[in-house]
Amino acid sequence: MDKKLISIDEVTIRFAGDSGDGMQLCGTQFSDTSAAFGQEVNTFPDYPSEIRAPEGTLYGVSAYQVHVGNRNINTPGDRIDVLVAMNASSLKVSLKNVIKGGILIVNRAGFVEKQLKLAKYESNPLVDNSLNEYSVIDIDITAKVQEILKGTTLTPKHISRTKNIFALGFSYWLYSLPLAQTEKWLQKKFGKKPAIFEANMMVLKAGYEYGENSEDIKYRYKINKADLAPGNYRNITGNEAAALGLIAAAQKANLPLFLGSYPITPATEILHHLSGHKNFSVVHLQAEDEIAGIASAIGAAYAGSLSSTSTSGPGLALKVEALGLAVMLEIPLVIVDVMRAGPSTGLPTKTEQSDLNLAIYGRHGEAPIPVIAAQSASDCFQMAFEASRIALKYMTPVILLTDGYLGQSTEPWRVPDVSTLPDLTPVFHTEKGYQPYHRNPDTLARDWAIPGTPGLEHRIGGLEKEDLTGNVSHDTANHEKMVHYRQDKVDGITQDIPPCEILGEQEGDLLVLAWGSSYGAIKTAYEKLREEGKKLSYLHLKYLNPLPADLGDVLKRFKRILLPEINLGQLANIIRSKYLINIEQFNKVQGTTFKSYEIEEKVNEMLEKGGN
Amino acid sequence: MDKKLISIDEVTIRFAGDSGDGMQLCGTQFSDTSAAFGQEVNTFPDYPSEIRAPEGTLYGVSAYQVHVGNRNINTPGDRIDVLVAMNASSLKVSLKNVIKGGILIVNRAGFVEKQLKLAKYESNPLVDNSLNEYSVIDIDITAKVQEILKGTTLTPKHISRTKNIFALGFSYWLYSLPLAQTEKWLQKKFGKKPAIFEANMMVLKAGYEYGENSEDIKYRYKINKADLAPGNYRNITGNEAAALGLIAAAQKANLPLFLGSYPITPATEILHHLSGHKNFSVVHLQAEDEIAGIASAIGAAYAGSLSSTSTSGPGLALKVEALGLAVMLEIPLVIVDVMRAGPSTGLPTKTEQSDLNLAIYGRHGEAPIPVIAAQSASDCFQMAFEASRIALKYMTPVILLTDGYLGQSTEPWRVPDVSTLPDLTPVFHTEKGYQPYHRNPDTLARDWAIPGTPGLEHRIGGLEKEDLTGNVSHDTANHEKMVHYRQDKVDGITQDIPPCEILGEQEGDLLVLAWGSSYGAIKTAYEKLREEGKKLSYLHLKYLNPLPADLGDVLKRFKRILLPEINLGQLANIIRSKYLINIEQFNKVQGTTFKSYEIEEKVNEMLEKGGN
Amino acid sequence: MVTLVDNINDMSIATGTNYTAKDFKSDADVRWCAGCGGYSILAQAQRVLAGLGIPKERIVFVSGIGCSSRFPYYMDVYGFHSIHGRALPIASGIKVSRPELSVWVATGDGDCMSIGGNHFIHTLRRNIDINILMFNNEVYALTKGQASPTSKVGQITKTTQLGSIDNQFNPVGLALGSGGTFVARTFDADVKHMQYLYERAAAHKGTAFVEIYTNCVVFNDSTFSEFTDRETKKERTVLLEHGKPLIYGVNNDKGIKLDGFTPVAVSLDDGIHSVDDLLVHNEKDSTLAFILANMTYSDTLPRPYGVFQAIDKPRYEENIHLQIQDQIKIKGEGNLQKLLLGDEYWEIKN
Amino acid sequence: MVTLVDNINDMSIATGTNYTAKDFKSDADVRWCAGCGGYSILAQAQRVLAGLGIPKERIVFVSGIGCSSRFPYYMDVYGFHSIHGRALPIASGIKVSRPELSVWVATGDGDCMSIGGNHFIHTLRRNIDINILMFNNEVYALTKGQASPTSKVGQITKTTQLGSIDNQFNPVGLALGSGGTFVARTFDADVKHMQYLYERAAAHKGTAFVEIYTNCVVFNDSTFSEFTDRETKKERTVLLEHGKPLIYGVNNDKGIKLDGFTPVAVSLDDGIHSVDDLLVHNEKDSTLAFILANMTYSDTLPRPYGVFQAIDKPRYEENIHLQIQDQIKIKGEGNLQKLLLGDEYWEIKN
Ligand SMILES: Cc1ncc(C[n+]2csc(CCOP(=O)(O)OP(=O)(O)O)c2C)c(N)n1
Ligand SMILES: Cc1ncc(C[n+]2csc(CCOP(=O)(O)OP(=O)(O)O)c2C)c(N)n1
Ligand code: SF4
Ligand code: SF4
Ligand SMILES: [Mg+2]
Ligand SMILES: [Mg+2]
Repeated sequence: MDKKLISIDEVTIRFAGDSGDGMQLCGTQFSDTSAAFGQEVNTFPDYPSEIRAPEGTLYGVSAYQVHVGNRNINTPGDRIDVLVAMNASSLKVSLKNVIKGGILIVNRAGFVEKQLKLAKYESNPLVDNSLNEYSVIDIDITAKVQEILKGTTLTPKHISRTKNIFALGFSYWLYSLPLAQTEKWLQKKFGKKPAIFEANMMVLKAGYEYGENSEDIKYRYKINKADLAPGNYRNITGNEAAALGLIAAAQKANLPLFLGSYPITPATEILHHLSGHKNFSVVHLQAEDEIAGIASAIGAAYAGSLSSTSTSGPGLALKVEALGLAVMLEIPLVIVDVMRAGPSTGLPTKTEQSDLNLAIYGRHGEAPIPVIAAQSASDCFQMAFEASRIALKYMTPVILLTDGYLGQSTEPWRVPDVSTLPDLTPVFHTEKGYQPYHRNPDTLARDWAIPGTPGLEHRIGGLEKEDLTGNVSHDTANHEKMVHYRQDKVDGITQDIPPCEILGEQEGDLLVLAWGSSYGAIKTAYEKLREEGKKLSYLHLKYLNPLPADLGDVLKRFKRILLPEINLGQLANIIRSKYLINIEQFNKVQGTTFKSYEIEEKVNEMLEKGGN
Repeated sequence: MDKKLISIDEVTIRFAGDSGDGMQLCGTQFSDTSAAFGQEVNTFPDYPSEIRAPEGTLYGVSAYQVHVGNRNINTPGDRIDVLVAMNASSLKVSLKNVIKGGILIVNRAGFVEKQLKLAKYESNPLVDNSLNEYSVIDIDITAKVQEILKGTTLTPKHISRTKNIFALGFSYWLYSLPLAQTEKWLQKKFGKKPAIFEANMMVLKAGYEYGENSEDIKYRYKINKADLAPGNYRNITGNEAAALGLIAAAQKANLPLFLGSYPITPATEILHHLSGHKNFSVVHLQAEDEIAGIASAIGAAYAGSLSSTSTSGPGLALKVEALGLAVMLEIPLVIVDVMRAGPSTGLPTKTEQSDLNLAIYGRHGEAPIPVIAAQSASDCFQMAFEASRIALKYMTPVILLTDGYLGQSTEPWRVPDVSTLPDLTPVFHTEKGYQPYHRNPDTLARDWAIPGTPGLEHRIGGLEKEDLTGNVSHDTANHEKMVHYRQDKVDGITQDIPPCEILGEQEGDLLVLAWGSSYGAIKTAYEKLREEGKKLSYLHLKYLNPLPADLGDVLKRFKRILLPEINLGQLANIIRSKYLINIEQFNKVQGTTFKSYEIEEKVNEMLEKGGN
Repeated sequence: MVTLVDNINDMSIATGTNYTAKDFKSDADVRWCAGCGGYSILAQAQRVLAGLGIPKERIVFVSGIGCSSRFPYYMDVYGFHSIHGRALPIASGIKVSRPELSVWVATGDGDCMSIGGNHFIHTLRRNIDINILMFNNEVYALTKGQASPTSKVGQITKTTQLGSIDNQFNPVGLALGSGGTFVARTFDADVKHMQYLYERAAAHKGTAFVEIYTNCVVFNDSTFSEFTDRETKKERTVLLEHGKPLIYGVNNDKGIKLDGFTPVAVSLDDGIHSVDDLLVHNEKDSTLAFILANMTYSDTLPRPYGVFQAIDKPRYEENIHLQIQDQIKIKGEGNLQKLLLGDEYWEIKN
Repeated sequence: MVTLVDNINDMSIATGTNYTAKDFKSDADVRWCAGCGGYSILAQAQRVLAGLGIPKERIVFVSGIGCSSRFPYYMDVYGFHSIHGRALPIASGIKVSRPELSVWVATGDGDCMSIGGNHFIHTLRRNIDINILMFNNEVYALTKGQASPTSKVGQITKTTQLGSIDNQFNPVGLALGSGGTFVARTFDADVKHMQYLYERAAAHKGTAFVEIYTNCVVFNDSTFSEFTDRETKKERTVLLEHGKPLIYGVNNDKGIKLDGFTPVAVSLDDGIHSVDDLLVHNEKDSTLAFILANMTYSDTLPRPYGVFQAIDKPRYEENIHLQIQDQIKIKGEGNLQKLLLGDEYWEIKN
């Protein structure tokens, strides 16, 4: 049948179904295919917080959202253009985010009485006209796969499990994407079970052909390839990227990598990844708690590893005392905090930017620690590497902030050529005449000698250290000197971080200032507004302590500064106290990152209203 | 013999000797006597950090400094007017703080060869003219007491131990103070051992008479009584005062008092005191660690006690996660942090104001907690009471900051009439229809029902709570609402705290702004400068989060604001970010509080140099 | 001083206690996976509490974080879902400050023995009268499958992809080593025995520790099946009953005797051994409890369950209140004014 | 990959090891009170280490906070005076990342068993090869005298002014309950035996726990005197020696026999008992270790000291490095570029 082929720039498609329906697979396959095809992609999985919620319930819905397009794809999409809903609950839960006029691809078999009841529908939305504002593509996928696989050796249960593959095939057809990527993946996964492989391929193709053959469907879409820099690409989550960043840094530092960690949502995958790369000599200890996690990492750092610990807010809270020790010891250590919504246990699976205060200020005594933040999933690689670089060069613990959103979301990552990554090899002191607290005059980093080095036996610890010798000192003037050294060392890192990179006007009326995972939404909004001819500038901070040396000057060049944060204004307060400058806050504390339209609206509002 | 009686306003006398020499006793007796006589008094003990350092060593010196006068005595004295030195090491250690022309009362027997060597003296300072700039009163106290007690039944060891009493008697003579107070004390202490009592009295009187009879001594001094408000007075340390403040609050709240704590210098005495008042029904648990300390306190608060935990920096660091829980639970809890010099173990016996950041910002997530600070030893009573009041009224944890200096120092305290203390009795919810997160519209405090109340069984915890019901809620809009409630509740306490009390001009050129234990030194300097006719104002903050409602206006009324702190500027940053106002910092991080002359000099320098 | 707390305590005496299990069910939907061992543990708790005669409002359930720690939401008593690992010190604060409350803790092997390990050993040491129900599923379930301190050596989890290399705690041994006064083990599948142990735990004065082997269908399915499956249970477990010989086996044809102090399995049909040769359990014997605990991970001996030890020791909360009463007797109820004045005060007159 | 760390390791092999105790003395003044038990513990450590043949630079001493924890300052090896309670996880990080180092921990009863309790039980569980010297003075000394978890019931301290009401840990029992593989006890006053245990601890593969009864002259003077005073020691203690019967008494005239599994004291002069009746110690028997541990606070039985248990179990640090070597064998040494590319990458061409 002939269909009208419509060329579009982007689409947001959400695969939603029951936890057992394989929606995560649909989503990852769709995004891999579109990325490999050459489009820009950004995704976000949305699991239920229950491990295995009862079938068909509202809180048991599992979804995966994919945003693809030919440019400016920095978020998983604010609103849904296409919803694949495998049952009633998944429709109920997601519909509010579908744009009016959007496409609903529904599995009719998921809207029988029992499912409707679980979804708390009074009547069947597929027949009660409540979906009139949408294009509904209503397929009895369950019946289809039964039909397709009737003759095979697959059990009815197995057959039913291929529903998602049908939906996937249909989606490929709808967006003119090839089946090859998924075929390859199925081959790999079921290579040893050809019957299952064949069955899946049959269903995949049937889904594809269903689109081709259906009389009801008059359109299909096409999105051009994006203009991507040449290179090798892969999809990656923030948590995996952070883990790889640490491994890369250790390799580049010629040091063994150590991770002392305790599982916690949404940071656990860092531990999973690092415990799974033993042929990279990654040594890990799943500790009895977060304190032992960081303490063991401190021990390994002292002994000469590139050492790290990964956690989320409640765990960072428990590491506070040991962080102070790391400051006093002046040893390299990377702490990755994948932030989640607090306070306390809060909303463990939701994201938030509210650990910044804790990261910067959360120590007793004067105990400065550099704090940096990743801006996107793949940037977690870059920033984990950078945290390691700073830690080794300045002999200091470094806190890397990512968040639940970055940790779980994926985007294509242009994999760096490892030979281009800088060398991080530290210089261990091995000569006689070692003074543990003698400092490099440029960096103020102290000299590092590790156990095993003959003749350099020395003692360090948490009591105040005497300048140069590192002996315990109760001398009050020495204490003040050391307090200043520690502060100056961290402050001095400003010399070593890139100056502010302002997008848009270099001075002017309105600067949007941000950090962390808000990047995607703001970048999208910024591009859109610029295309509309709006005058605004955007500065995204990746270094939060110390702040870039030129930030004060930059801020003064703008009349108004808007600072969106997923907290009550933590960075805003820091900027205010440092530069005595007025900041307009835009805060959202709803466990999700910004939507780009929220930023757009806010900026438009400010641009219209004019000066404050 | 006739001596010239010189009238003076104040004197700082320091009793210094070996750890075993009984210098703490000398100091407390002298201060008790002078306080009971009607003078103003302020004291500070200075122990060695070793438990029992070898005899005669420099680091084994134990001292007790007493500052008495007829007005404006707010510190233990910047510089020493009179040093009692029982041995060579104690002279060596203290001499640098003695004013030129000051009086040195030395025990000649403590300057024999062995002692000189331990003190690292090349030659005997008593004979080598190195003390020419001082008035040296050189007595062989050891020989004196041997002579006096020759006939008694006391062993030589016991006899030698009375040396301090001789020095005390002589000091009383020198400053025209009566022996009665010490006689009473000796009576009480040795009532059952009349021989020892008698011996001590003989020595005490002999010391007194030595002054009267010595030909070398031409002067004695007299300090008039201070103009004190009538009432009952006692000397008290900050740690004891804090403990009593909690007991008083519990009594006034008609609640049992619970303390869950773990020993740590310099906060341990709070635990000592509270575990020692069982007839006040104080229930304490010396926990296995600081986490269990606060966790047990949270449990007791949940169960209906006025609940508290006491600690110092490293311990507060460990309580960070549990503090977040207390915020989410919205239960009353008092956390006393007796700050010491950090980071890490730092200088455990030295004071610092560097836990303010941790107290205010040290939680993951948005987790506001009210923070207040005591300004003097006796003020710890008042502020512990106030912390309890806020905790119970607003259903919130409250952090009270004191420090090692306040905790150990003593000053006379005008004991309040307990009937004048406000009633703090909370209202427990007991009626049906209980909603755990229903709030009092004025305070935003939630309703409190405790276990044991029939029909009000309910569940709370660390996950985000639904408004009103307190059920677990993953709803994102609810989360934002609750985040704001918690913040607004703490911010709203401004309505309930006194407005700023500015000393001096209510507007003008220079405002000294301060908090915590700097009070004594600044108040002293302020009074002195005002007497000299200088124009300046002084505002001491006791409420740090939230800050007083009128603070912003107040600050704007001054051209320059000086903020002295024993840290690198933690309050200064908070003030800056809140009011976007320029603050001139004056920071000292040497493990001791300010000297009043340091403040004087700084203020004078600013007044001379003029505007910035 | 009659406090508000006292008043509230008085009120609760009036409450009727003719409960059924249903009275202990809260409104909250139980959100464990279908097949999770938690359901049975919960149902038995509701059943047993109904029969204890304790007014509902006097009962408090505290938990940490984990699948198991969601327990308090499902019980219609006072409930406190706290933070990871801290249920025991929180419960301690409740019990020490309000000894008249019946305080229970629901916890997991991770919550109790990993991050909460220190509180565990110290609570047992102080012997505070708390009843601990530890769901041991030998895995971290809520965080989706990592090794816990009770995971088997070689167990594959997301953090031990090549098999766990941490040695396994024996929770009963750890409890005994900490001075635990009531130490017991049961299975989620053994409804009656679970009920029996809950009753015993409730009756015990001092900390009662009940380890419950709990099936996690998702992350560690069937790990205890040899002990719980009808076919193998009788051969692979032995029930400890005070005063009774240790007999087991499908036909009750096997037993445990001591060879010196080493337990060995014997057949009662071998013509050599009879019931009289068998070890007779004694809950009061701390040494025996250790011997039995040491059988835990044996491949050849059956896994013991039941009450390993039930002995009497001083309880912190009781003694502190005794000290308080004592001091009040000796010194009189505290007089605040006198306390503030202290021993050495003076008067300044006008 | 030959790392810098490897290079440094190579350098140290050249070092001579003809040490005397003096080589292990650092420059720092020892600042314990005169008469403190620490002096002897320190001197023996210096003596024993000199004889071990381990290059000084390969030895690391880690401690927490307490009088006891000042230990590393006095030893001229790599020293790490950390924070309260965390010596063991820090030492674990050192040992797991650098298994070739000889890692020791000096700690106190408060540092190790109070705030550090969780790390203690988990270190023993993992059996990481660390030698723990725990100075047990049954008090918090550095903070000037509060009760510790090993303080006696009834002990008067600043926080237990009416006598402690916390039950007392038995460190040996707790260590055994945690799965400790080498568990021993000695006295500060018994110079030779201390040396012997240090040597045994050093030789043991896995965590070695040595409890040292230590006199604190200031805050808990003479609390162990019945076990250390010449007059009473022989009657109040019994030495455990592998393969030897448990004999004690001034005239070696008493012994311990087992009555079932209950240890009882018997006289060898009573005409009834002979040495053959006595319990023979076996370090390899975990059950026996518990039985002996349970004698600890008995008033009628002598206090056992020596090696309660010395058994072999897998060590975490060894196994993780084996897994690493294994994986390298199987997969080849990690190729960073390949790792970053992952399994599913694609190329975008110009
Ligand atoms: C401080 C802190 N660390 C880590 C976590 C993450 N966490 C939640 S539950 C859990 C383990 C639960 O295991 P277990 O107690 O055995 O409970 P189960 O889910 O198996 O019943 C962990 C590590 C947390 N919530 N808080
Ligand atoms: C986090 C923290 N809590 C508390 C303290 C205070 N503190 C220092 S040592 C100590 C107890 C030491 O007892 P122990 O380990 O038995 O050592 P000892 O002095 O008796 O040798 C305490 C509570 C601290 N330094 N840090
Ligand atoms: S994941 Fe396991 S423990 Fe958690 S609810 Fe499911 S079956 Fe139970
Ligand atoms: S206080 Fe006790 S433990 Fe500390 S140094 Fe002195 S004697 Fe030793
Ligand atoms: Mg578990
Ligand atoms: Mg001790």
